[in-house]
Amino acid sequence: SVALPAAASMARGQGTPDPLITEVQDWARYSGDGVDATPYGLPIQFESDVIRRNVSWLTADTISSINFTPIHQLDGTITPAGCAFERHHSGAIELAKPDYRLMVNGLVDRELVFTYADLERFPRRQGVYFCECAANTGMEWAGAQLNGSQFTHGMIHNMEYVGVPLKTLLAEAGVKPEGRWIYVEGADASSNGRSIPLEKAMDDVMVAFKANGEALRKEHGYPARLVVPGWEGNLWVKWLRRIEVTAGPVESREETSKYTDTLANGVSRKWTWVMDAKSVVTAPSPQVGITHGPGPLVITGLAWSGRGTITRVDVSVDGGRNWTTARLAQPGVPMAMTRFYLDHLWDGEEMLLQSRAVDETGYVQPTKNALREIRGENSIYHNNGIQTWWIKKDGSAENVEVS
Amino acid sequence: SVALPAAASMARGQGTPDPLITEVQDWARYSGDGVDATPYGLPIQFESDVIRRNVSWLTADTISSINFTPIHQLDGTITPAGCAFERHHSGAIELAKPDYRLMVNGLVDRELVFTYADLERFPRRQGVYFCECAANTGMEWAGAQLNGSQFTHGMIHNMEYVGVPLKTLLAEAGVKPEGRWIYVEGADASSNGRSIPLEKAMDDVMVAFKANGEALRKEHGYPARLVVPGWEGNLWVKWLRRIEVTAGPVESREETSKYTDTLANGVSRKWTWVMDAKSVVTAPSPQVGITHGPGPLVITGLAWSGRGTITRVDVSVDGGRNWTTARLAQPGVPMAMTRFYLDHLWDGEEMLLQSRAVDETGYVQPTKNALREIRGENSIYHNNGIQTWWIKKDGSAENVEVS
Amino acid sequence: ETQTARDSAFAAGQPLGLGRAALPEEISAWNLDVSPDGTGLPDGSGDVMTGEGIYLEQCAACHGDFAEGLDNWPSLSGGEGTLDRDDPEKTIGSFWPHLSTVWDYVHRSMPFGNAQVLTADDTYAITAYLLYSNGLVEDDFVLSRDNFAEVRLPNADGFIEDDRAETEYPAFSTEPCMESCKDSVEITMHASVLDVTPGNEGDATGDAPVEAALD
Amino acid sequence: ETQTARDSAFAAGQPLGLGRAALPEEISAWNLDVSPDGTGLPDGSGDVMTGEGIYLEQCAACHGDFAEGLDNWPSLSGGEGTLDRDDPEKTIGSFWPHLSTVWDYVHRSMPFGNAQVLTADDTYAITAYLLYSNGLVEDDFVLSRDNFAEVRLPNADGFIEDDRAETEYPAFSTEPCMESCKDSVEITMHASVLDVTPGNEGDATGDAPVEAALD
Ligand code: HEC
Ligand code: HEC
Ligand SMILES: [Ca+2]
Ligand SMILES: [Ca+2]
Ligand SMILES: [Ca+2]
Ligand SMILES: [Ca+2]
Ligand SMILES: [Ca+2]
Ligand SMILES: [Ca+2]
Ligand SMILES: [Co+2]
Ligand SMILES: [Co+2]
Repeated sequence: SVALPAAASMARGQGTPDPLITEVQDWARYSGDGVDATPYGLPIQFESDVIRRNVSWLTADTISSINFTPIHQLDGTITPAGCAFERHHSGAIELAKPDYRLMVNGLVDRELVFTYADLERFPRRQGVYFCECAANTGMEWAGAQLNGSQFTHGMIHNMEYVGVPLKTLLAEAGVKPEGRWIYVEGADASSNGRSIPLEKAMDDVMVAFKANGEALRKEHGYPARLVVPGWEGNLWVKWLRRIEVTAGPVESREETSKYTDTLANGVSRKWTWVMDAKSVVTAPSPQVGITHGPGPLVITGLAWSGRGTITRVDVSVDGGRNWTTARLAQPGVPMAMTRFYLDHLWDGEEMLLQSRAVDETGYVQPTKNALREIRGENSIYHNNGIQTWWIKKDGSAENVEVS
Repeated sequence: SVALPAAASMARGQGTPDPLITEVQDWARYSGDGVDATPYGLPIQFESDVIRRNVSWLTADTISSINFTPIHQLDGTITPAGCAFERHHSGAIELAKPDYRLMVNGLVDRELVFTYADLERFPRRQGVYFCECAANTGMEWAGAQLNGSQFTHGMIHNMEYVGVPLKTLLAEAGVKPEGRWIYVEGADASSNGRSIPLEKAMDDVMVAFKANGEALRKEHGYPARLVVPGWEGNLWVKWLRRIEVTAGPVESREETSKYTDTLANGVSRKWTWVMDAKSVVTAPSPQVGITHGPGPLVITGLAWSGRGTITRVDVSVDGGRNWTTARLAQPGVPMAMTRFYLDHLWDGEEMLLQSRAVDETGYVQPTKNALREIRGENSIYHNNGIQTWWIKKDGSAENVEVS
Repeated sequence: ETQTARDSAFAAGQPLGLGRAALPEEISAWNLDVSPDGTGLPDGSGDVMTGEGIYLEQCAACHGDFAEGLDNWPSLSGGEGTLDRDDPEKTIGSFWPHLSTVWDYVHRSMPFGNAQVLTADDTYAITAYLLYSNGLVEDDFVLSRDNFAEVRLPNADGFIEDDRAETEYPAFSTEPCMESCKDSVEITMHASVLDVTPGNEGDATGDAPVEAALD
Repeated sequence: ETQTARDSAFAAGQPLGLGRAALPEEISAWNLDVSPDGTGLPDGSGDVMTGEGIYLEQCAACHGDFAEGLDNWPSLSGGEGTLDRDDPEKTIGSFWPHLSTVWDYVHRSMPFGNAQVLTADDTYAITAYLLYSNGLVEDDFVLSRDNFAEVRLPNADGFIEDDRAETEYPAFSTEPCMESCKDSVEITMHASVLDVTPGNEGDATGDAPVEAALD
């Protein structure tokens, strides 16, 4: 038998027998719940803190607002629909399938109306994709602000979608040669609309009706939403009711007043659709301190890129002086989240924890300062800079920035 | 513009304008739910029929019983935890993380006790795997019996698991050379235990604590269960409390009285762990008739193999006379579910719908009669024969067997 | 026969004949978007004073009497010259490139909580008032489809197309440093909202809003 | 230094020093499984008559007075000679290969709803009674660790190891037929439980149990 690290002998010191083992517990004696107890189940009561949370001062009210996925408590890559973040502009609406209509109009040979039942008759496809709000990490542009990965990076989810390729629906209507863009719009009162170049529309965009196996949740666009792989969440129109083929972009409110990125000189970038490679250490992090003291520690996080697959994630425990390439839990999936792990022996000293994603294009996630040098501090959107968590000796953590 | 199929001109006949379009609906005018409405969400009320269901006459009571995943209503490959089937032998127990203990004992250098917090400190891995009860489709051995893919094939789910490789925990304890098997046991009152050869234990078995991103649900073994890729669900011990390294199998009740397969001559196979390649058309099927009449029809289903990846699925609409290779939604994933689609133009005539899975070993899912020829009708478990749905002219469907 | 039909319809990307023709009344009901060149504008007109009346009744409670904003609700006027400063104030006058966006958004998305009910005339009038409150027209201004294209918003030229491919991707695609990448590392900033970790009530109530990025 | 420690501990599959030593009392509390050769059996003994008393009190309500089963609850005796017939009746006497399994299962999993409370003596006695009710011992039989190995259950040789690799995989791994695979196809059987499609109450109440595979 092999020699154990120092911590081991301490932790394994003899004590008194644990009554949780030596005494027959109620759950080992009496019956639990039968198979008719929860036809559709929820998480166990002990996990009641694993929920979406909103930050009340971010917006004037909760109807046009956002909440955050508890990424700090999740693992793997799939986001459960129940706690996948929501962003509404006029609240989550309740739209029954029999009441659902999808119109395709504009520069097409045949302007059409589909029912939900029609949608289910087209050939389907399936894919896992992340949906990230362009404003994710937006509160951090001017400096460290929110204390937890849920709040700094939680405007994202990653689900397995099933739906009809948009190009199939467009082929059904027949796109005219003058058609160069599409305009997509939701059935809610915000009538949230965005313009998308036809090239993307004919590539991988889909009209999805299932997420993680089941019907889309109400708050994610039931019965049908757009899935725009790799592109900002605002384009993923929920409760999709209309697709118009147009010659040019509509330049609607969501693509002019919002979702444009103002540079330091006051000029603003528009049409910044793609989400660049990004990563974050989800735990340990401010909401998930280290409670076990020195020794083996799993450092884990998520990485994603709107430009393809994540090929590598590096982790630094010293604020970016030295980096170790982390283990990807599985090979990267294009425009989907990748889980990474760094198995670390923590010496109990302070750490400045960072992660840095690399995608298949060779793009390396930049520092926040490198982004600021180019964009200034007023971009609001597309903050994909490297995040730093200051882990203190007591295992607690804080959101900081470093030189 | 191109000529349309006959059905099209009918369906597109002019009518009166649809008030759902021409009148401003309430959901397009007033606000929906805010982002604080559902910190952890559930499916929309219209999907309240997408639930696990049990069949009361199958067992004496619901405490040691099973319910069925509504696979006929799902799509994609991920099973939502909320409606993933349950099998308990003494009900689903409520075991809090602080009360959780995992013992490793027997033929090891160091007999150990781990807390839940300890488990989270070991290097983790991630994988999507199907978990199929060996009794899935067991009620169909003597002939077509239950009328719906949920009931004939719903003792299965497919989730993304995260946990600690069992070999890591065994290495921590140090397996002695005499150790050839492990015995695994749950914390519930059934103390459900099974023996597993060490070779499998050291291969891909894991002690999982997350499924589909979040903590395991209570009914799936919170806070930790065994994941035994490709092998029958009974081995996937829930509320795992003990792993013993042994020289031989314990031959416990779950591996002698149950989960053995009696052949026609009265001799029973034991240690039939692996789940052979299998598939089923989930829709259309008895619970999901065709409501739209002739024309485009999506035929879809699931395929899986405990011996590796699904490489191909064939579909027949004429009871196995002729076969068409279906489209796999994504390339097969080892020991995980694969979704298949056949885009079909239904002529409105009767169909005898079948699917036939092929896995990477070249194994081809057999007919039920081919299985019966070898095993007889009393095997109870491991019925992976080809399923037939009789689709009638009115679109309704029935579970049948064919010559 | 089925097989042949499937081959021709599915393989060649031909239409499947699903759905039905959209009727003209249906298209008019939903095809409401207005483009920068005025495409999509309906008949009608409205003047500043009429617009002020409707605005005060339907909008001012949230956006302020002179569109200057209220509490956390968006301001629709003011902010000129702030785009290149810290925390720019982005309004119709200071930021928006196209008047069409104002007309379209107000018509389809406002008033918040009671949307998609404003008439074309209402919307012309409110839009005229919003131009006026931004100091872009006089109080006798009347807006209609005919003069719509003449109105140019101050920041019309303030936008460029996404240029990350040129300005960022080359710089961010070099082989990253792995060892001794810096001499020293200092903490330069601490989280300004420390008490964000919430209880179980699902609402992280922090201190003052330091940067309310989402308004 | 950290890096070195990590390399040595994680890379070589060395123990990480997590967990603590299991104490002897703890191991005895949970290491209760009994193997076919009797490994795991504790001290103690019990006779048929004592067993009958406990059985009638704690077990008979479900399994019947003579272990013959009741309603849908499992029968524990009878069924001899049914294994090669349709619907075999599988009991301790007709099917189970090892007595250890009876002792172990009764001790750890029964009585259903109040498990893991039987003493070793109770369990020896009940097991003796179950042998008796299966006609395998006389009514004066006393069971203990010492004579445990002498008891052989009738179906001890009734099991073979999984032989699918030889008996099935070759036959089921040939290139499948794709066209005109049969001359004709007839429906040979219809679903016997047609009304299984349930309402929303989550319980598919069908007719009579045709095959209750899960008991
Ligand atoms: C109950 C509060 C409320 C009322 C009343 C209201 N608004 Fe708004 N308005 C909002 C909110 C909230 C937003 C932001 C919505 C979003 O971002 O999804 C907004 C956004 C806007 C914007 C876009 C601002 C920007 O910077 O992008 C305009 C223009 C606007 N409103 C005009 C109006 C007009 C005109 C009316 C009356 C006809 C009106 N609003 C009535 C709350 C209100
Ligand atoms: C409340 C009803 C109930 C009582 C009381 C009860 N049992 Fe059981 N018994 C069951 C059920 C239900 C099962 C099947 C459990 C399962 O499959 O998970 C079972 C299974 C068994 C089996 C295994 C049967 C097989 O074929 O695999 C044995 C042996 C057994 N019981 C013995 C006993 C003994 C001995 C007692 C009393 C000490 C007892 N039971 C008390 C309900 C009961
Ligand atoms: Ca239009
Ligand atoms: Ca503002
Ligand atoms: Ca600022
Ligand atoms: Ca043992
Ligand atoms: Ca029986
Ligand atoms: Ca039978
Ligand atoms: Co953008
Ligand atoms: Co088996």
